[in-house]
Amino acid sequence: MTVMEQRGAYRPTPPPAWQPRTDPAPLLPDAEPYRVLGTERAAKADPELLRRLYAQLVFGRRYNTQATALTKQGRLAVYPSTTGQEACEVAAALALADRDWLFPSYRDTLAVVARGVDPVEALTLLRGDWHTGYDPYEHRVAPLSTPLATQLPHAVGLAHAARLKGDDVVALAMVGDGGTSEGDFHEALNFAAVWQAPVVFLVQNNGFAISVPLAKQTAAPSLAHKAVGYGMPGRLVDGNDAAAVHEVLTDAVRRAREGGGPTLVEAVTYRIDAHTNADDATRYRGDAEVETWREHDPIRLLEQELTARGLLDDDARQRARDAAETMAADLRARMNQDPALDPRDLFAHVYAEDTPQLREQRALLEAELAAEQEGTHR
Amino acid sequence: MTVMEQRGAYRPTPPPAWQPRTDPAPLLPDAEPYRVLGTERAAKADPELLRRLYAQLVFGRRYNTQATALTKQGRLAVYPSTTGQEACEVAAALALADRDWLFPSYRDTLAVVARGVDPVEALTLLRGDWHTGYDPYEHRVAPLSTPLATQLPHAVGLAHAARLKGDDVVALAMVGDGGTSEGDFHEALNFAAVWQAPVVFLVQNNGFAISVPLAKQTAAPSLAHKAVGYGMPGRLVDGNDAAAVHEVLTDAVRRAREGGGPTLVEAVTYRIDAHTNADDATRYRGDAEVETWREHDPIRLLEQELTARGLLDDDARQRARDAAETMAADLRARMNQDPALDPRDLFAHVYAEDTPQLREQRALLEAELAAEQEGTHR
Amino acid sequence: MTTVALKPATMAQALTRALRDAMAADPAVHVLGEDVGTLGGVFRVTDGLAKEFGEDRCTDTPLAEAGILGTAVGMAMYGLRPVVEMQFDAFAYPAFEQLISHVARMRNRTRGRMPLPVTIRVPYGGGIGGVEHHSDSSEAYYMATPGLHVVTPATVADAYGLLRAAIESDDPVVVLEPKRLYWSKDTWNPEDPQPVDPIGRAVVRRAGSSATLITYGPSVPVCLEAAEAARAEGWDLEVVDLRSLVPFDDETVAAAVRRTGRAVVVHESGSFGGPGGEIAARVTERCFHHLEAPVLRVAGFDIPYPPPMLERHHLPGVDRILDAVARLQWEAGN
Amino acid sequence: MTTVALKPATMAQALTRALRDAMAADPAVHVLGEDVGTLGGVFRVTDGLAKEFGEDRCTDTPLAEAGILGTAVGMAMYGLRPVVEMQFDAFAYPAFEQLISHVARMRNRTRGRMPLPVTIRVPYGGGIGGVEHHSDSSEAYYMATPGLHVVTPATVADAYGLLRAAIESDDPVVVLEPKRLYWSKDTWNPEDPQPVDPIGRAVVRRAGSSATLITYGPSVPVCLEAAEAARAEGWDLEVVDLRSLVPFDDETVAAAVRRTGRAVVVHESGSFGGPGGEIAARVTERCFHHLEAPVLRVAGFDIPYPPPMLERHHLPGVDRILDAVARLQWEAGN
Ligand SMILES: Cc1ncc(C[n+]2csc(CCOP(=O)(O)OP(=O)(O)O)c2C)c(N)n1
Ligand SMILES: Cc1ncc(C[n+]2csc(CCOP(=O)(O)OP(=O)(O)O)c2C)c(N)n1
Ligand SMILES: [Mg+2]
Ligand SMILES: [Mg+2]
Repeated sequence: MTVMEQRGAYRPTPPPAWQPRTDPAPLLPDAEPYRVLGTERAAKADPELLRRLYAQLVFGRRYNTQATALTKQGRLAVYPSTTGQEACEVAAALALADRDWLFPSYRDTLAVVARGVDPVEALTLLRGDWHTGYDPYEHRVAPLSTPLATQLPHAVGLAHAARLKGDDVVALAMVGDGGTSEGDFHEALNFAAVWQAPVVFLVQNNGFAISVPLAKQTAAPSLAHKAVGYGMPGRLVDGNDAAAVHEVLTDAVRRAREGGGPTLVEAVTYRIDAHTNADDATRYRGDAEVETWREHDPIRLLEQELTARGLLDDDARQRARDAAETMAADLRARMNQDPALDPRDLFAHVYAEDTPQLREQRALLEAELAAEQEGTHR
Repeated sequence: MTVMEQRGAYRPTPPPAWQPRTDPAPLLPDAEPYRVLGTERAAKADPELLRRLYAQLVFGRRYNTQATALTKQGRLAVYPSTTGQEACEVAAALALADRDWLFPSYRDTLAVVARGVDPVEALTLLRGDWHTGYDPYEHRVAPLSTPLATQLPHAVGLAHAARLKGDDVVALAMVGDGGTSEGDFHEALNFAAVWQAPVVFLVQNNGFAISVPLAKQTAAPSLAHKAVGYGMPGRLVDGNDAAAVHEVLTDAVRRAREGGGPTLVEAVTYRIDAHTNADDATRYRGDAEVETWREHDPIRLLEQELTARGLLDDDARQRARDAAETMAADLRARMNQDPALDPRDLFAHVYAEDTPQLREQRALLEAELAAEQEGTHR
Repeated sequence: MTTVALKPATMAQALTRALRDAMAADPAVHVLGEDVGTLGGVFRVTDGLAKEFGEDRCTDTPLAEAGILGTAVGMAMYGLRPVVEMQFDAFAYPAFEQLISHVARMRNRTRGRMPLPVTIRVPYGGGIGGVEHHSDSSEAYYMATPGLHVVTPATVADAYGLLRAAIESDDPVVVLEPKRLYWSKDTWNPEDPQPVDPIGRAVVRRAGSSATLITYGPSVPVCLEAAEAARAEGWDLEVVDLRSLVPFDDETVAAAVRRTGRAVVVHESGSFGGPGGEIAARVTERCFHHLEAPVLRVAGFDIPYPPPMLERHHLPGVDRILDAVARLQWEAGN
Repeated sequence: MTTVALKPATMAQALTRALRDAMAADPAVHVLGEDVGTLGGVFRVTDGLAKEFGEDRCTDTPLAEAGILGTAVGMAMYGLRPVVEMQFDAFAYPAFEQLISHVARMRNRTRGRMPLPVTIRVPYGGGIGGVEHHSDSSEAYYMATPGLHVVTPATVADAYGLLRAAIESDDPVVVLEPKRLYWSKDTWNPEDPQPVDPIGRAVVRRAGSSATLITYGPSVPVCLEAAEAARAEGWDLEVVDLRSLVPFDDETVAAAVRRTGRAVVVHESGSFGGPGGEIAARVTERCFHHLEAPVLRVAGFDIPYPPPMLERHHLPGVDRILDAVARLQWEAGN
C-alpha cells in the first residue's frame, strides 16, 4: 500500500456533500505554552531525566561561554550563541534515538554537541575551517545549515526515504522564528504532512531574527498555529523549561515513529546574547527585556525544581560543573592549535572525480604553491 | 504613525507572562463552506445583484466555450478553461471597485474580461501574441501570471504601496489550490498580515493541479485553515454559489478597505474541463465525479434560485444569452484575423533604452528581414 | 545472438526507457515531480512508471519546486537516487537556492562524505510555440554553478545514454532535455540500448574541413541542416555536438577547431553571458594560432524569450548560421 | 562657491549617502530588506534611514527574500521606486524566480507600459573571511538574465554615483557591492558628490601600453596593485574598470585592447561560465587582428567558495595576474 493510500484518497465532493477532511481541533496548540517545571506535572517527571537534563544544561552553558570567549581570542571567526536557549538545544538532542537524524540550523552547534559530536568538529565551520568537521553519518547529524529553513525539506526527504525503506527512523529539524517566514519552511511542512513523514519541526522562537522582533516577522497568534494549515498538530511549549521541551519533543518523536506523521513544535525562548559576537544588540533592544528573561533562565528553573524536591545535592552540582570545565579546557586547548589545511584539498571533493578543467586549475595552484615555497613568487 | 506602530509593537515576554498575541478563534473558517443560494440567506440577497451575476455567468460560460472552440480552430494556442468556475471568476471582478486592482493567475482570463478588459486583449498571451494585450493601468488588472503564486507578493506590495500613499485601494489576488503549495504563497500571506495590507487572497480550489488531486497537495482540514497561521481570517465558501462568493469577497474587500487587513478566501469549486485543451483528463479522473459537479453547476444553482423567486423571466434570460452571443460572435470574428506583429518589436521594450548590444542585434535582425524580403536569403 | 531490427523511437520514449531501466536496475532510483505519477508527466516522459513501480517510486509531489528538490536532497542523504522532474525550464527557478546552495555543494561541504546522486531533468528551450516561461534556455545558470554536471542530448540514443549515466553518477547532474526534440525520431534499438558513455565526451556529428560548428541540444539538427546547405556555397562544415556542457570536452573541441581553423558556436540561449562566450573563450585560449578568424557566436537575442508568433525570428536558424560562417574572414586565410 | 575639503569616506558611507540623497530627492524611493531598519543593515549601509525617513520608508521585512523582491515588484507597479537589500550574495538565490521571471521581464511583457524601477543591492564576493554562503560571486547569473542592468563599483565615488543612477533608472538594476571594499577609503567630497554617470560606461583606471587588465569591483584594486608590481618586470599595464557589466562598454574596452594588443580579464568569480568568458569572447570578436595573444582569464577556481582559511589560495592575487601576463606570448609579438 502506498503512503497515499494509507492516508485515504481524497476525491473532490461538491459543497453540499462537504466533509471536513481532517478535524482541525486537535491540531491547534494550547493558548499557553506548555510547562512542567514549577507545576504539578513536575512531580510526574523522571528524576533521573531531570538530573541528566540539568547536567547537560550546565554543560551547554559552559560550551556557549567558552565558544564566545574563543571569538574574542580570534580562535573562532564567529559564534552564534545559544545562551538562554540551552533547554531547547539539549532536549532536541536527547529526544532522539541513536538511529534518528538531527537537522540543525547554523545556530545549533550545541544540539550537535549534545548529540555526541566532538565540539571541535562541530565548530570547524565557525573557526573558518572546512564547513562540516564531522561525518554526518557517524552521529546522524546533517551539516549545519546556513541558508535559513533550507534544511527542513532535507529532513522531510530523509525521513520519507527512511520510511519507504521500512527503517524506524525519525528526523528532527531545527529552525528559528525568522526562518519560519521562508518559503522553504512552508514547502517542507506541506510535503511532510502530505507524505505523513516521520519528522518533527522544532521552531526556537527566541524573539528575534538578528534585529527583527517577532512582531515584524508574523502576526499569527503563535507560530505553532501554522501547523493546522498543513494538517499537522502544533504544540506550544515554554522553551526554557527543559522538562517541558523534552516531553513535548519526545511525544512528537514517538508519534512520528508510530506512523502518526509530523508535528510542529514552537518553543518560546529568548536569545540572551547578541545575534553573534559581531552583533550589537543594544541597537535594537533594551536591557530590561533581557533582564526579565534572565529571571526565567533554563538552568535556574530546573535547579529550583531539583533543589525544592531534594534531587540535587552539592556533589551532583559539582560533578556537572566539573564535566563542563573539562570540556571547556579541552576545547580551549584544541582550538588553540592551528588546523593544518592543505590548499590542494580545494579540488578534492567538488566532484567524485576531477573534471579536466579542475585538473588544470589544480596544476595552476600547485605551481603557485611551489613558487611560494621556493620564494620565487613575484 | 507607522504601520507597525498601528498594529502595536510586540515585545517578547517570558512564558509566565505569556499573552496570546491574537485571538485565533475568529480567524478559523467555518466547518462547512458558506452558502447563500438554496438557503434562507438567499432571501436577503439583492435581486438586482443576483440578476447581474446571472447575466455575467451566462456570459462567462459562453466565453469559455467560445475560447475552447478557438483552440480547435488553431486560433488560440492554448486555453485553460474556467467552465464550472464562472462564479468565482465573475464574483472576483464584481467585488472590486474601479480603483481596486485584480491580480489574475494564468487561468483567470474570465475574471479579467469581467473586469472590463476587451476579450481579445485578454487572450493575446494564449493566442501566441505578446504576453499582455491590455494596459494594466487602464482597468487596474496585473498581467496574467504563469509562474504559480508569484503574483501574490505583487498584490501585497501594490496594496501596501497604495496604503502608504494614502490611497483607498484594495488588491484581490487569485491563485489555485496547487499554487498554495508554493513558497511564494506563504511569503505573500505573511507579508500581507505583518503589514496589514489591504489585500484579499482568493484560492479557487478546483480539486486539481493539472492531474494532481487535492489530497496529494495538502493534508489540511481546508486551505482556508492556513489563514490562522498568518494571523488573518480564513473563509471557506461554496465556489459555485455566485451569491455566496460575491458576499464573502465583498466582505473581505470592505474589511481590507477599512484597514482590517488581509483575508484568505477558499472557494470550493471544480474544473469541469480538462486542465487545458491540451490535457487529457480521463487519465486521472472518472466521469462520475465530473457528473456530480455538473449537478452543482453555478449557472443552474443561480437560475434555480432566481426562477423559484420569480426574479428571472424569459426576457431576461434571452437578453443574457444575446449579450453572450454578441460577445462570442465578436470574439470569433476578431480572433480570426491574424495579428500583425513586427519582429523589430522584439527589442522595443527590453529596456527603456536599447543597450549597444541590443542595437547590434536589431541591426542583425533587420538585415535578416531585408534578405528575407528580397528573397536573397540563403 | 538474435539480430533485432532497429525501430524508430522518439527522444521522449528513449528517456522513458532510460528511467524504467534505471528503476528496474536499482531500487534506490525514485522519480518525483509535478504530475509525474498518474499522468506520466506533461510530456509523458514518466508514463507508466507509477503503474509499474508504484506511487512510492514515482511520486506526484505537491506543487513546489524548492520542496521537490529539497526533499530529493534529503532522500539522497539517506541513500536513494532521486530523479527530479522540473516541469518546464522557467519553473526550475524556485529551486535555485536548493540547487546552488546545497545540491552543488554538499559533497564538497562534507569532504566527500555526503555525495548527492540527484538527477534533475529540465525540459528546456523553445521552438514549441509555448507561452512565456515555457521556452527558456537556462543552461548558463547551471554552467556557472560548480559542483553540477550538465548534459543535454541531441539524439535519441544519447537521450537514453546520458540519462542513464546521469542517474548512475554519484554527483548531481542536470539533464537539459530539448523540448522540441522530444518527438524527434531516430532508429534506435530499445532492446539493446547503447552502452552508457561516461559524461563529458563531445562527438563529431559531421566531419568537415572548412569550419567547425560547435553546438549542443536543440541546435544540433539545425547545424546539421546548415552544414548540408553550406555545401552549395562550397563550405564543408564540421559539426561538434557537445553533449556535456560540464565537464567540457576541451580535447575533442580543440582538435576539431585546430583542424578547420574557423569556428562558430551555435545555441538558442541568449548570447550575452550565455554558454557561447565560455566556449569561444576556451577555444581561443587553446587554438589561438590555428584560428583564421575570431570564433563567432550565433545565438538567440539577448531578450526575454519572445511570444510564439515571433520565435522563429529569435531562434538561430540555417540562415543566421551561414551568415556567420560567411563572416569568418575567408579572404584573409584560405 | 566655497571650496570644500575632500574628506576620506568609506564605500559603505558613500552608499548610505546615496540612499539618503535619493530618498530625500524623491518620496517614491523606499528601502526594504532584512534588518535594514532599526539595525541599519548588517553592513550598516542603511544606517539612520529609518530614523530620518520613518519605518515606512525604510522597512524591516519578514525574513523571506522572494517575498521582499516580490512585494517590491508590486510597490514598483504602483509607482514607488523600491531599493531592496539582499543580506548576502547567496541569500539572493531564493528570490531568483521573482528576479528572472518577473523583475527582468515586466517591461517587455507589458510592451513598456509597466516598467519596474527596482534597485537590488547585493553585497557580493569574498575576501572577508566569511563562512559558506557569505562570499559568492554571483554576477554570472545576473548577466545571463536579459532585462536587468548590472553594475558594480570599485571606488567610493562610483559607489555613490552608480547607486544613485540605479535608483534613478526606470529599469531594474542589480547593484553588486564588493563586500571587501565596504571599508575601503577614498578622498571623496560628500558635500559635492559626483554627478551621476549614466550606467554603462567603463573607465580606464590606469593607462598603460603593454597589456590591458579588464576587471571590475573587488578585483580593481588588486589589478592596480598588479600593474604597479609589473613595472619591475618592464610591463606597463593598463587597467580598465568596467563598472557596468550590463550594458557592457564595448567601445572603451575594445579601444583599450586595440591599443595594447594583449588582454587579461580578472575577476573573483569562477572561470567556467563566469563573466570572463563573455568578456574575452567579445573582445576577441572585436579586436582579433590586434591581438598578439589570446585574451586570458584570471579568476577564482571552479569550486564552491572555500573556507576562510583557504580563501587566499582561491582569490586571484597579484601573482596569479602577473603569471597570466607573462603567458601573453611576448616572444611572438613585441
Ligand atoms: C536565506 C537566508 N537569508 C538570510 C540569512 C542571513 N541571516 C542569518 S541568521 C538570520 C536571522 C535568523 O533568525 P532566526 O531564524 O530567528 O534564527 P536565530 O538567529 O534567532 O536563531 C539572518 C537573516 C540567511 N542565513 N539565510
Ligand atoms: C512555478 C510553476 N510551477 C509549475 C507550473 C506548471 N503548471 C501550470 S498550471 C499547473 C497546475 C496549477 O494548479 P492550480 O494552482 O490548482 O491551478 P488550476 O490550474 O487548477 O487553476 C502547473 C503545475 C507553473 N506554471 N509555475
Ligand atoms: Mg530567532
Ligand atoms: Mg486547481
